[in-house]
Amino acid sequence: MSRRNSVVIALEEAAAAIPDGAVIGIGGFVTTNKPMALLRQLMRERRKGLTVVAAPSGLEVDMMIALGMVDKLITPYVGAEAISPVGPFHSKWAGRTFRVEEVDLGTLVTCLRARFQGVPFLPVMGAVGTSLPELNPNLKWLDDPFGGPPVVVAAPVEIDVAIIHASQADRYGNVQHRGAVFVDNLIAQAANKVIVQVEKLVSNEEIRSAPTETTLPCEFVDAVVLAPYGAHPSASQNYYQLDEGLMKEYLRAGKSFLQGDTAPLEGFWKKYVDRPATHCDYLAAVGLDRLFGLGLEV
Amino acid sequence: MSRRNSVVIALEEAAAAIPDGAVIGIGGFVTTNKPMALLRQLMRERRKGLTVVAAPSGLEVDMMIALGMVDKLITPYVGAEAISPVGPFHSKWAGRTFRVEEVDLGTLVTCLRARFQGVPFLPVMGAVGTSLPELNPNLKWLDDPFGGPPVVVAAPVEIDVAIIHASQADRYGNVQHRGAVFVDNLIAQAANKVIVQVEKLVSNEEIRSAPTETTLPCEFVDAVVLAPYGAHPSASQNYYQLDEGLMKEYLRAGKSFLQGDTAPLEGFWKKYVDRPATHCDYLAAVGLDRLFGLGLEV
Amino acid sequence: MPVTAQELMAVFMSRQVNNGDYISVGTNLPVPTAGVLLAHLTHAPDAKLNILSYFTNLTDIDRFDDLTQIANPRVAKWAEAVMSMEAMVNAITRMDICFAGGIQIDRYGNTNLIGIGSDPDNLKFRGPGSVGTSTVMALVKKYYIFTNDHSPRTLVEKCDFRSTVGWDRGGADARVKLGLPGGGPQYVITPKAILDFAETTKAMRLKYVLPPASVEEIVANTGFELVIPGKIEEMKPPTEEELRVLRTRVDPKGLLRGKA
Amino acid sequence: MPVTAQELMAVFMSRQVNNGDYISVGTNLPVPTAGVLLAHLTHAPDAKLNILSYFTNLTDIDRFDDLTQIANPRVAKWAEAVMSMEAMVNAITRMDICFAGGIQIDRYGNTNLIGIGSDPDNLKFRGPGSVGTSTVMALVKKYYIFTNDHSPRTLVEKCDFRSTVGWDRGGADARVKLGLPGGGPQYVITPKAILDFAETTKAMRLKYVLPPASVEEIVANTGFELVIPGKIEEMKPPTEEELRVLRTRVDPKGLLRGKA
Repeated sequence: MSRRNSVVIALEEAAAAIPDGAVIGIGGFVTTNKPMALLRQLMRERRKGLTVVAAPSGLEVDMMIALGMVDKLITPYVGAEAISPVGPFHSKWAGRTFRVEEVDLGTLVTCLRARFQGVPFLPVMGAVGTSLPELNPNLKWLDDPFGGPPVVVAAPVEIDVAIIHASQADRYGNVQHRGAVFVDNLIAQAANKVIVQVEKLVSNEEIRSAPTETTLPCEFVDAVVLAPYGAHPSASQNYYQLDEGLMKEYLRAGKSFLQGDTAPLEGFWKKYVDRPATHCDYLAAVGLDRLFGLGLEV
Repeated sequence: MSRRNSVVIALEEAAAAIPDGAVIGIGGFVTTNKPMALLRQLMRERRKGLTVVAAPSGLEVDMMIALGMVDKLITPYVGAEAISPVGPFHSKWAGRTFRVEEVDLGTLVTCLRARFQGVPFLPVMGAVGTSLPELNPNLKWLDDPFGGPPVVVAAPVEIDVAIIHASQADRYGNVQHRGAVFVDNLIAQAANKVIVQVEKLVSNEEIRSAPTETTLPCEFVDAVVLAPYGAHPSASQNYYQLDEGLMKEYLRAGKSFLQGDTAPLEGFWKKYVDRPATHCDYLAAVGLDRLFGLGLEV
Repeated sequence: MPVTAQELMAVFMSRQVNNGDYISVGTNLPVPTAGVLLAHLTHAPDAKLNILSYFTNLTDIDRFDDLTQIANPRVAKWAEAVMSMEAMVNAITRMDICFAGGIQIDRYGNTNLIGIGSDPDNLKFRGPGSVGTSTVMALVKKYYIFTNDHSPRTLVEKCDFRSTVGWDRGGADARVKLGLPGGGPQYVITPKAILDFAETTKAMRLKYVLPPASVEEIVANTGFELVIPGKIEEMKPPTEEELRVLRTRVDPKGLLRGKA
Repeated sequence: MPVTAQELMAVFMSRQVNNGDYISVGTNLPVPTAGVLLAHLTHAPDAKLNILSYFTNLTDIDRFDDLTQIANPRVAKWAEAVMSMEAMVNAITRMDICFAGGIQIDRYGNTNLIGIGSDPDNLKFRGPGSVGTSTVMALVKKYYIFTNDHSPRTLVEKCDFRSTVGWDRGGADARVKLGLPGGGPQYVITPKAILDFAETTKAMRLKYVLPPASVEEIVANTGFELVIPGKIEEMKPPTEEELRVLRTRVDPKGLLRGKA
């Protein structure tokens, strides 16, 4: 009998599957479950010309803009809620040039659905009467064959590689979020390749003991990367809270940069992106004391 | 502080909310999780003129056809798999006249989605090139504004009352299937009123201890009916297997009826529908020994 | 202590909630959140509160320690159900109440979270993005527009861009003509006033003045001509019970009283 | 014991499966199910088997006791994931292999599960319904048509109704012209023959004769003119390993050997 294969790979190998110019899908939600370990590897390697398709985004997208990695952005939000309603690179974009295809969450969901449902378009009521059709070439007006007013329809958005953070997976790629799945399942289904970083690898038996908790069956997952604390500084469901301090450190550096003082931001990249050669080096740079302090309250 | 209200009601009260001529949505899947206790009450009361919107159906729809309750049928399947690929009332419909709006599962899902997404139509690739657009007035051809070939689009299907069987619920209407949800979530979301019958009532604390198991949050549920063994003779996930014997008893009676011998079918209605005044009377008529014998193997 | 404008805003919101309503509580909107919680702890124990991906019931909670942090994954501990965003998008047509913010809000309740400027490729200020608002406000049964800034900068004659459509270019049938299923914006809630929309024109109209603001101040700080009724009614003051629950359970730290 | 036609059908199916394929195993199709399980237990341990609402891995199972009952909720005990039907419909474009049955199958692989007759309101025979086939066969990367009845009643010139479209009215670009993303039907598997579709016309063509049937018998029992190649190749017989796994683990009770 032949054996079932493992899909667990190293973080560096996973990042190597994402070339310059790729369309990447980023999972998570604002400041929770962001696949930061994988994204930091892409930042370290200064991947260029990316199209970013993302669920409501946190400061990771702001950072990628700051590093000049983004050519096109399709996301309904970039910010960190109360910590920072908009990121520093919102301000006139600091000279970074890239295109934005405006979507709200409903429109994004519709574009992803059109992709994996194999249909050429889907109507989206949320775009009717708004500026979205003027600001997004994927949206067009269409008459209703059943006699109602015209509607806006959205074309499919295809993703080359989806990058997702979750709680746990087995070696075959059965992934469990142990909490909300957010838009991760749709981003995965719209993608040609899906990489999931997890806090913990578990046995197939553990997955089978709670199959209704499986949020991405192995069918949807091409590779799994073990990355404990891999969502830091965003929160990881059931594992740790967001690191508000580190986010504010970035915000201060970004704001200084926009005011002409580039040193703090350069220091930030050096300390958290470029000097740590590996994910574990990054965690050491942050400090384990600090990481452990982010443990969830009861 | 005011108290939260219970939505648990009696089976008879739930059935009374479904008038003649209603559009009902039936959950479950072929021979599993069919809301038989509620449907038997409707059969007992010989509800007339119903439009039935159903996930792949088992013999319950065949029975409702036999009793002359159905005016219009929208379901991708009626049968009992290996036990009976088609039900007795498929054969020339035995003189029962009603309309069929042909759908496959993908088309049905699309019609339900159009309803709760608030869009006037949704494309459905499954209908392209098939006979479905000729056989279903809810389907129309439409040009693709992005330049591809024309597609078939489906109009929303609205349901007055959804009838669903699940494993458990709390008194506030938080429902857990403890297994597959099938199409039940979509049928519920497309319905103006949702009634769920359950094997077991559990505490709100038990629901909260496993919130990811909640398949229909109380938002989607208007009434809960306690009906242990309520899916019989279909299977109930985690509770009991289907009663093949009773299904075959019905099939024999139906086939005799079609061959001119009406007595067996009349006997079947008398024994299992009309004589038992309540759900518990029905269970007694089937026999508790028999019911307990359907317990799931390990 | 006298009742603050923010407390009045919360009390007004609370009174819009019917028992059993399905409500999505947005993130980083502490005043509407306080209003919804106040309703939930008084007359609406059956309200279904959707926060992020969680359906929660919060009536058993004694007091809330941080209104700015209600909408974070920590609410998972109160969850009765966890939904995917896809399921939540599917559910918007069932939703009774939601809230929309805006960096610009126009006379007909259209709002803008996209940005300020005329050239979309070179905005003067880039907004946070539409988040979920475009689709939610198209479909939800009724919604409320909320802003912390009652000024001509926010309340503008015309939005530079529209992330949500309210009453479009006016008229009671504006949304029907667009085919939008949702009921549209009902009120605009600011620190100076509660505003509604005139029945036939759907132009924004002053309903209540929130002290210490005055009609003159409100008119001067609105970037378009508000409809001012001949006689402006006064908002029924908070009841003793409303104020007690608001101050001791919903907002014990006094965020709405300028303390937190 | 000699290899039966049904065993050959299963072995043929097994060889169509690549390791890693995502396959939906339909209900009440024991022969294709046997084929998929045979592949899974030999060369395709990474196949992703979707049965009803469950994603399963069955490589650890020693032997299957009932091939007619594989596709029932009891498979939940082998589940790694449980999916809603909505999620499964969303996933069809990713699916590699599925099977379509038909009460009628025409020359271009269009199939009918709707009914027999000309008047849809007064059918001579009412079929079971399209089940999931219309949408799955529009989208799945490739599919196989399966029937237990190789006769002119099933293999017809033209279906009375179409529940799935195969190669429409023929031609290699038939599906592209319709805009269907899926790869279309690859083979028709009957107890008498394995049939494929000619490259340019996409008309059904005899590929393998399954003993004891003969070419003449197949032609006589097909309701339209089959394409018959000049030289008909023979299907590579089952290997010892295939037959051993099929008979001892997949079908120990001998359903495919006429025993069950």
